[in-house]
Amino acid sequence: MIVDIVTYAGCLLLLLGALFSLVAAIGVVRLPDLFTRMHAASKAGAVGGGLVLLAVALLCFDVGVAMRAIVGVVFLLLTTPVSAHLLAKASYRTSDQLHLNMVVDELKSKTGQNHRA
Amino acid sequence: MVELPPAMIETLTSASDWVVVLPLVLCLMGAAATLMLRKSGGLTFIFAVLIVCAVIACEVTLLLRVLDSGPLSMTMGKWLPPFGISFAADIFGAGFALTAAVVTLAVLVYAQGERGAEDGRDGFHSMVLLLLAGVTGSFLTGDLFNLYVWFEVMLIASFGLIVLGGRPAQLDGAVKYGFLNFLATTFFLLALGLLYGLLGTLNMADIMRVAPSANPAAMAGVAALLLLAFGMKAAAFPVNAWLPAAYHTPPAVVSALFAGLLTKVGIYAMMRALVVLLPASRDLLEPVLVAVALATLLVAPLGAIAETNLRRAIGFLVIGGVGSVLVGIAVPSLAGVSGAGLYIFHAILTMTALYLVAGLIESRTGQTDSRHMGGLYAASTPLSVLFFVLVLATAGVPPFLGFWPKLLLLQAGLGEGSWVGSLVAVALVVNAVLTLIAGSRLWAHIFWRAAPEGVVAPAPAPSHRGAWLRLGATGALVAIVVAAGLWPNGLFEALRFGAPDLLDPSRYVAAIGLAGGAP
Amino acid sequence: MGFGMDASIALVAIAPFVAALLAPFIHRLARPYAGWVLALVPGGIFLFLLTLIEPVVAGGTVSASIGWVPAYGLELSFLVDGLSLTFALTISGIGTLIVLYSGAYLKTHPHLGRFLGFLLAFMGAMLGLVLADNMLALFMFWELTSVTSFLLIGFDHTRQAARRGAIQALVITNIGGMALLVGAIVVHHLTGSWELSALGGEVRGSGLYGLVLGLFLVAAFTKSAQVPLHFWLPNAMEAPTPVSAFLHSATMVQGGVYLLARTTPWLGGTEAWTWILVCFGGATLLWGGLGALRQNDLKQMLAQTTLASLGLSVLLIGLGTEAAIAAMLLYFVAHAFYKAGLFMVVGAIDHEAGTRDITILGGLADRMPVTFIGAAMASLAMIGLPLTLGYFAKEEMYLGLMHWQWSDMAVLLVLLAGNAMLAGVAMLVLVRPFLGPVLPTPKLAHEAPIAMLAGPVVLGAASIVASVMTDWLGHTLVEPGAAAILGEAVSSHLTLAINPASPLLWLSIATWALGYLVYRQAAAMRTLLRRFGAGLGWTADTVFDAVMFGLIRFSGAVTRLLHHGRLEIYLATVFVGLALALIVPLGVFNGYGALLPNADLGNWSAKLSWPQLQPYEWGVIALALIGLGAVLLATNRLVAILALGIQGTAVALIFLMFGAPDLAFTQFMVEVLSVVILALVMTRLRLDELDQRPLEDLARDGTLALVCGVGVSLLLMVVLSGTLDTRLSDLFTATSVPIAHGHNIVNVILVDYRGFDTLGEISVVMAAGIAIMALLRRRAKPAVPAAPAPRRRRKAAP
Amino acid sequence: MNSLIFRTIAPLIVAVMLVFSVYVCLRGHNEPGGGFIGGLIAASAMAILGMSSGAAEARRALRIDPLAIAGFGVFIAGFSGLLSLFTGSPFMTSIWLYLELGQTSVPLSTPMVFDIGVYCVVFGTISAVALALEGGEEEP
Amino acid sequence: MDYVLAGLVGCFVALGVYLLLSRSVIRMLIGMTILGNGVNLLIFTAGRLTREIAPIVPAGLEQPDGPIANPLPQALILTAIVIGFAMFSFLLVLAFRAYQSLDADNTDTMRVAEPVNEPNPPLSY
Amino acid sequence: MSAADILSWSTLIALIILGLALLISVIRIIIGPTLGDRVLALDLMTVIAMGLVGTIAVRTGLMLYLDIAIALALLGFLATVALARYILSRAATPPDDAP
Repeated sequence: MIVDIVTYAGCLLLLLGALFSLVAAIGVVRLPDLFTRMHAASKAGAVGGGLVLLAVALLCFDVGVAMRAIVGVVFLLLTTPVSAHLLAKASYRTSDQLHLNMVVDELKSKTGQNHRA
Repeated sequence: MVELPPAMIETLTSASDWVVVLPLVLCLMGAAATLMLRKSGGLTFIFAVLIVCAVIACEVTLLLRVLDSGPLSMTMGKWLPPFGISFAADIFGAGFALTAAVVTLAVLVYAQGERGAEDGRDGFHSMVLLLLAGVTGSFLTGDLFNLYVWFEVMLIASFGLIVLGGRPAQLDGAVKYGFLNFLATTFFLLALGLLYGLLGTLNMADIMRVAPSANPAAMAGVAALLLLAFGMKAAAFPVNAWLPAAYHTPPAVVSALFAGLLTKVGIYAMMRALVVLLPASRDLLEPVLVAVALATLLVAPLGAIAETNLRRAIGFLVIGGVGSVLVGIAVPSLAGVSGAGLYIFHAILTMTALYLVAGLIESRTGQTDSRHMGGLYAASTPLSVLFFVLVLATAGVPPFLGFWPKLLLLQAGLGEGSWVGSLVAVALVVNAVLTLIAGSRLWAHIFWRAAPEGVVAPAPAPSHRGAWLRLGATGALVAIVVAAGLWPNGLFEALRFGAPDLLDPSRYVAAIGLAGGAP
Repeated sequence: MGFGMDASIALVAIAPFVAALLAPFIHRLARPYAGWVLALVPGGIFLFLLTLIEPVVAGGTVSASIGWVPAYGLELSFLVDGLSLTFALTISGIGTLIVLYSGAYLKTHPHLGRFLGFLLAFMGAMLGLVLADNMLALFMFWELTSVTSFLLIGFDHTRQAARRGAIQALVITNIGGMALLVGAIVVHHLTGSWELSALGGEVRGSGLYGLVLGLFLVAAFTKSAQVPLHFWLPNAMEAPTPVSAFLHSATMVQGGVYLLARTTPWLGGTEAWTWILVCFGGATLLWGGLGALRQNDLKQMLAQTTLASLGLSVLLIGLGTEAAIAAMLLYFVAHAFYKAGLFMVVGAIDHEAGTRDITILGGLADRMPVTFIGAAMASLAMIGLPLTLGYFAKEEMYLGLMHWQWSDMAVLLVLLAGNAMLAGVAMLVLVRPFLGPVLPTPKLAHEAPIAMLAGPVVLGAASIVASVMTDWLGHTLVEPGAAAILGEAVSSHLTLAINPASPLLWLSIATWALGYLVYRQAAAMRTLLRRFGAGLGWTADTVFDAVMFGLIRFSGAVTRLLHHGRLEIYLATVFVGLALALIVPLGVFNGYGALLPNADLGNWSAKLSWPQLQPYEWGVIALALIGLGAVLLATNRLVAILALGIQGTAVALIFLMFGAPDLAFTQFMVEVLSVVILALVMTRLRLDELDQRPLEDLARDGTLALVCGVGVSLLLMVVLSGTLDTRLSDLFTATSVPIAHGHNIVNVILVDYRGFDTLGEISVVMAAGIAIMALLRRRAKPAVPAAPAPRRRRKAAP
Repeated sequence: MNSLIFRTIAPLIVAVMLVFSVYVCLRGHNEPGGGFIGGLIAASAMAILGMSSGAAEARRALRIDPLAIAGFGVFIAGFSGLLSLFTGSPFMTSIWLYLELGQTSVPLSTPMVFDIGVYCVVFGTISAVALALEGGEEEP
Repeated sequence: MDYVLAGLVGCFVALGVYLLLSRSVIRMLIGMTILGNGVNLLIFTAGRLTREIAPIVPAGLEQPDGPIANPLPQALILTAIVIGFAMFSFLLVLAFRAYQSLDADNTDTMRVAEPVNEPNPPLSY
Repeated sequence: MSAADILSWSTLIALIILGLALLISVIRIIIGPTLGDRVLALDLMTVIAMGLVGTIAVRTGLMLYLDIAIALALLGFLATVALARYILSRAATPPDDAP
């Protein structure tokens, strides 16, 4: 019985994760500029991937594997922001086309225009 | 439960059987060790020489054993063939491996003379040992996929060697060399995949057993792919472009090593694959083989005549030699395969020596182009003798080594009694004459002619230790060429003993000892 | 003959080579006497050969044989019979004199040792050639004579003419050598033997007789300089005079004549043989005679007469009658004696007077009396006066034609004309330089040293002595020699008595008379012949140049065409090969039938039915295709890199879906690392990523690529239509856990069953590391500006 | 890449990756993984270290010349095959030893040594290449 | 499904060949990689496909309890992937160095080893 | 419907959704327009692929695939960092391939 419940929960997480991933993908395609897309990718994407891994942890019925899955989730959550940050920083420095809708350029005051190519 | 007998060899392996595999392992581990030692000064050279000497010792033992009792094999990991990887030495494999090691030793000594102050920091010695490992493995392996692996070892080691020094021409040559050769091994892999899909096995002896029952059309396709792949490795016309594009660019020692080893491995692999493994498919491909042999024989010496860059010209002579071996594959009678085998032996020694002499010439004149050379005849007797002997040996003039394989191949062509055979024989003759023309022109321009206007006369003979090392290494190779040409009886004994194994590989198969008995 | 004889005959062939190797050192040690010391070798050989006369005359042959390549059935066998002994004695005898002569002639030359070495090596080769009974041994010595001759002709190597002469001689004689080799192999196939003495009539009777004959004739004609392959011989006169005297008159060029004589028993006697030999011999005789009259250089005159003499010998062998053969033998010895003598005389004149031009020499007899005596003896022999060997030779050859048939008459006329021209030239050579008024010469002439005089005098004297001892001559020279050629006993009938009733005498007198006429009209004829030559515009010699240069130009064109240095075309060639290898065998040998096992459309579509793939599997395949498409259409490098990542990921997913986790794992890793390395390298590379190929190239490359792709697919499908033999995998699966203690079968294969592959694989990885390091090592240095390679950029098609 | 966030977090990530790589390598005989994959992961860790704190720093952290590690890998891989010389069997015949440590028995085998050799080769080579490309300078 | 993959292999090979024929060295490298992937897939397919069952013997068992994917081609491909990666790295660095010192990324303009317009061989002896 | 059926169906659906997501994210890689967009999309693709691998692990019951997923997460990071670095260094050199 408990097995069934865990299975259902796992399935739910799995589907949810898949949906998050899909949303992230759609967001990356649909959103207007790099930095907004980055939101979609790094947030929804990480959540989607993490949920799938959690689902695996639930569905495997094995402590060792579950531990590994959870380590994977932690790791994902650790790396995604860093990579997003680096990418954003790099893109900001070089970007030739920040979106026109951008109202405030907070970094500009800190780093100055001269950092941009 | 699993029964063990069909899976593993149950008899004890005598330690003396290890001579089949030791040369290769010694080279690999030697390369690894020199790599670890590479920052410890001049040690690497001594170490590498010791390793190669040990390899030679093993291979002499191996050759004696093969001559004594026929092909010798060892299957790795105690797994019965075809489950494990077999190494098997027949007379050709063992003989060529030995020759390759001897040549490598000469090249190492020469290189020490040339590089002098430069130690092994750039990994030169490791790469030479790896190259030798690849070559030895290719000569001795009894498994097709394993052959692919050793091909790649050889290839990547040659990549490393060809760029040593990094002059622009070298890089250009290396790009051509790299792409075309890597492509060749990729084709080989492609053929291997298809072959596995058809036959379900990779062991050469096993392939001989099951190939006759496979779909002949698909087998012909695979054989054609193998022909293409090995033809590229061997620099057969028309897929030989990488050789003249690259061989003259690296330092002369490297050219010498390449000329002696690389194409020979390719052509030997072709001989093994087509004559021994897939004779039925070879018969289907015979017109192609004949055409390729003819074209290679006729076109290559033209290049040697046309080229003024000394080492490029020699590169074309190397290709011409490949054409000669192709004759043996196109006309695989006993005389044909014997001649091809003997030619490979001859070419390993002669072509290496020729490039080493070219290196000596270049360092004496300071030029690479024969248009700007001259006056060496008066300036250097030893160099003149070496070059002259080698040119004659290449052209197949008796009593030097090159004559004997030419004789056997001519006999094979004429003994055929068909117009194809006669055509091949005529091409061999034309090749010999053209080669002689090319050689004599080079001789006249570089040696006889006085140094042309505006070019400094050859430097006086240097007499430091490096110069003697270089001359000695080259001279030793030439001495072998002369001695083997004057007293070829031992070679013919070996051929009489070993060449029939190529046409009727039953002894070879028996030596490997397949699970489930011989075919 | 026992072991002793075997060894000594082998020594005859080998000793000169040993002496040749030692010559430079001997020269260094015994500088002024090097010639004298080294002459001991040929002298000793000559004396040894003299001891063989007795057994040979007694009707026997002396044979010797040492094992050479027994595994191939080759013996280094020698046969001494009348023919080879005659040649060998001549070679070693004249060789002795020539070595002496050279020692003096090149006394001050720094490379005299080298020269004597070549000369001795040549002599060894020549002795081997005439003594060998084995065809391959004969071929080997034959080629050695060519090679040594090459070195000797080019001895004066800084002059282009010498180099040209050397290369010309080498190439022409090598062609002949190859013909000889092929001929020998064919004969071996026909008879199963390499031994000349074992051959009988089987060659003449076989269908390949024409081929064999042609090959041997080409060999002989190139060596003996028969028209139209004669032109190398005059050019070979670029060699120092002793070489001309020895190689290019007395010995090497006679190699072809020897070969013809040697092969007469089993190759000769047919209609074709006679006709070809007589025609070419006659043509050469006349051509050489006329050629000699054209020259004013003494050496060139002699060279041309050598041509004529060779033609004469060939003609005589072609006639093949007893008298003709006897004449040939006598003529060979006579010619060797007088021609070598004359060359040595000319050398002496050149050496002492500084010129060889016949028009500016005169009156040397007073200053060089001994030379004059030598010259006189030689010239008289050449004219064919009684009391010289030349006389008998001439008598015998006329005798052979006394049959009063029209063909014989024609030949007789040719002989008469030829001999007359030779006689005329002989008179010129004797009279012009030595008699008449004294003309000033570049050097003040005086008598040559004794070593240079020994040759002409000894040879002249020998010629006279031999001609007096007619019986001895007949028994020791003519009878055994002719017997060896004709294969039957021959009786000689030489006599000194002059019979006025014989037409022979009148023929001789006619020869002399005509010869005198030629001598009187020499200047006029020279002018006439030169005008004729100029009118002709070309000679075989210029044709050789044209052919050589044509060959070089052709080679250049072919090589530039094939090796243009453009990688894309090299690659295209390779891919054409790939396409052919994939498509043709399937089509030719199977008609693509394997693809349609039952030629049944229903079955066909069932085979490709859709439901076998899950939707997400289609998705992954679509991903792979999208990745490929993206790579194809990428317009900048980052997109290409990323697209590469896409298809790599897709491949990894395919591996994953079909049960290959290890592969998928590795593929992911490698893909990511590839992207990383690409990104690292790309930061330093700025690449023009636009495809620059013009449209037609795109179409061509695309077609080629499509064919390759389709070919691979087809071949793979054919392979898949069979069943796979999974013995290997089955055993691995069964034994992985129990024996190899591993649950991951793939990994067990990698480290155990096929661990050896992996050992090679890690070597590849390590080697790649070293190679990349080697590449990156020199990066600190500023890049050397590349050679001014024109940056040829094609415009992209619109 | 002078990003504080990256530099701070990189050592942590590198450590995790190195541990993971050893784990993947050692269990390769029974589950997906093995020396090659392990080596690749470890080399990726070195690449990240190189990118975050510079090639020179990474080399210093590694202490040993990466190519020498590769050489060592080939050496012990070959050596593990040579061991079977003493058992009278052909090259690369596996030898298994079970070490009894208390209750559990730890298997020691030549294939394992071999796999470690593979790990070293891949790690050494790829690190060397990545660091060389990263550093722009020649190895010290 | 084997046949579908066979078709896919053809696509890989075709694109690889097409890119290798382009003159840009980097494109050629990418083509090489794709060709290599195609060949790996070919070996995989030639060893016949089995869906999702990895060749791993479950813990505790002596032998797998059902059909598994063919392990041998997987091992071969693994070797080939590694070798291909090593080659790719080398060629990439080589291309980079060639670009640096030859100032050319296009094979059309890489003509140092075999120079353009070489003079004809001398017509002399 | 049993739990097993549910599991089977939901993994299938998840696989399909993830496959779709994969394809969609690829669009961004291809259309760009900036380098950053593409790298971002590749990063996302790696994460989705990781999800796909995890789902396959669940579907087949072979947990050994999980490690691949974890490694993918690690390496996806590496790729993104390397590419970000690449973008940065491009800033130093004039762009030659901006669309």
